[in-house]
Amino acid sequence: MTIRIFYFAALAEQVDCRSEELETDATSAGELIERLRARGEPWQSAFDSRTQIAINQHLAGPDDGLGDGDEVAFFPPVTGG
Amino acid sequence: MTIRIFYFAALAEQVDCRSEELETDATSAGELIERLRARGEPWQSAFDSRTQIAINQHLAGPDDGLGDGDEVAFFPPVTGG
Amino acid sequence: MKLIRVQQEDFDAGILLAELRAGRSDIGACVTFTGYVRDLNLDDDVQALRLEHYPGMTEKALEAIVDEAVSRWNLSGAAVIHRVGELRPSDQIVLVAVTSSHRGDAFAACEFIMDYLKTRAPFWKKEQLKDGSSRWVEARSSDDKAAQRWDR
Amino acid sequence: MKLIRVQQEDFDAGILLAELRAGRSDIGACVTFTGYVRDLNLDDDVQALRLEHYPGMTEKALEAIVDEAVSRWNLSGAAVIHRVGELRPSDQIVLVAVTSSHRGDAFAACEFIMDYLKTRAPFWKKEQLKDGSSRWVEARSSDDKAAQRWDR
Repeated sequence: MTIRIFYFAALAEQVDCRSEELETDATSAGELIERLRARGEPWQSAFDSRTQIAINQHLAGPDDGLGDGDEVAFFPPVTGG
Repeated sequence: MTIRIFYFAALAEQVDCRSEELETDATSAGELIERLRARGEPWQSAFDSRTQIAINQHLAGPDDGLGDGDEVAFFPPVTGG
Repeated sequence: MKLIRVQQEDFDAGILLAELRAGRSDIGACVTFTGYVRDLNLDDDVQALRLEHYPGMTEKALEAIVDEAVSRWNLSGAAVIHRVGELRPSDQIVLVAVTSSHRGDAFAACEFIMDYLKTRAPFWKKEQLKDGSSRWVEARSSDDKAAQRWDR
Repeated sequence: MKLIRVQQEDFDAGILLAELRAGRSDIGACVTFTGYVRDLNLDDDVQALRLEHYPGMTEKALEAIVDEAVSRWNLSGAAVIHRVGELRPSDQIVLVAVTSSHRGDAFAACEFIMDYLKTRAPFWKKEQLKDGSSRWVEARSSDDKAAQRWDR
């Protein structure tokens, strides 16, 4: 299935990528992160326990499932306000 | 000694008096209230347990002492804001 | 910076905030409370509100409340404007504005000032009703409880 | 009445409040929070702040936070305006305004919205320093704790 991924802020700078379209069989956000980290550096260390996840523009957790056409976003803890 | 007394809001309307100068030997605000109530109605029932007291423009209690020239005020619970 | 005003005229919160923030670029947070005249109380149509106060004591009482807030929280500035005299529904009655580098302090101090003002500042409201009668607004026990939360 | 805006331009709190109160004479209380850019952070002079966000999700996240506030408290209206892009010290960043007939509800809801916004709305700040360098602002555990107070 195809997934659209967005990266923001420090995380986007680290992996030097703001968005990509990915063909993947990852069934959860956590699985998707593992596939991305398997690319090696800088991907390997760009994700950590504080990395936040959004699926279809709603905050999500690593166990939340993915479907074809989903929009997934990864970013550091937010600092607005 | 001489005391200046102010009455406010519903209490002022009840006793039909906004201020007066009084020669008294009352040594506390509570004692002063008793002298005023001794005047009979409407003074008798104008003061109750909710009546608030200020001495020299600071909130005070019935046990607080009075001195010559003091400004004493009596009023119902405040309702500003 | 401390501003205390008791006045008949209306006020502009924006102008007051500018005064409170003037020359301070270390202020991260401002919390304001504005109170308005409501047109309904106890199911009766309120046509107007008359605010009586105790000139001389009012300013002292407000200043004491603000000083207490300044002693309890880390504030950059605090302002209280309270109107007196004849007011109409939707009119502004009171503005409390608190600035701080920490939002938690600004929220707590602003609410504290309002809760204390409601129970310690010598203002009294009298409502003019549609039928021509008028009545003094009764103090509410919920206001006493709100103020007691801050006791220590 | 619910207003959510994410914009580059500055905003006027007075105009927003007028929108929020329009035609409502039953509103007794309004609490606002305004956040400003500070010129100092970690002892470094901040020259400018760049606010990045996640277009599309930002509005949804703010709306969800406001909806949650509306479900928890008795509110007449709530507004959130958040700026993005390049800001300067003393600039306004964010305004949260809540109206209610009860001041306790207005205070709680306004602080709740800010605490949730700080931890759940996809904004990120990058500081431009005097020496020409720049850095991402770090999330603070005090903000997490503030938000957790509202968990249930």
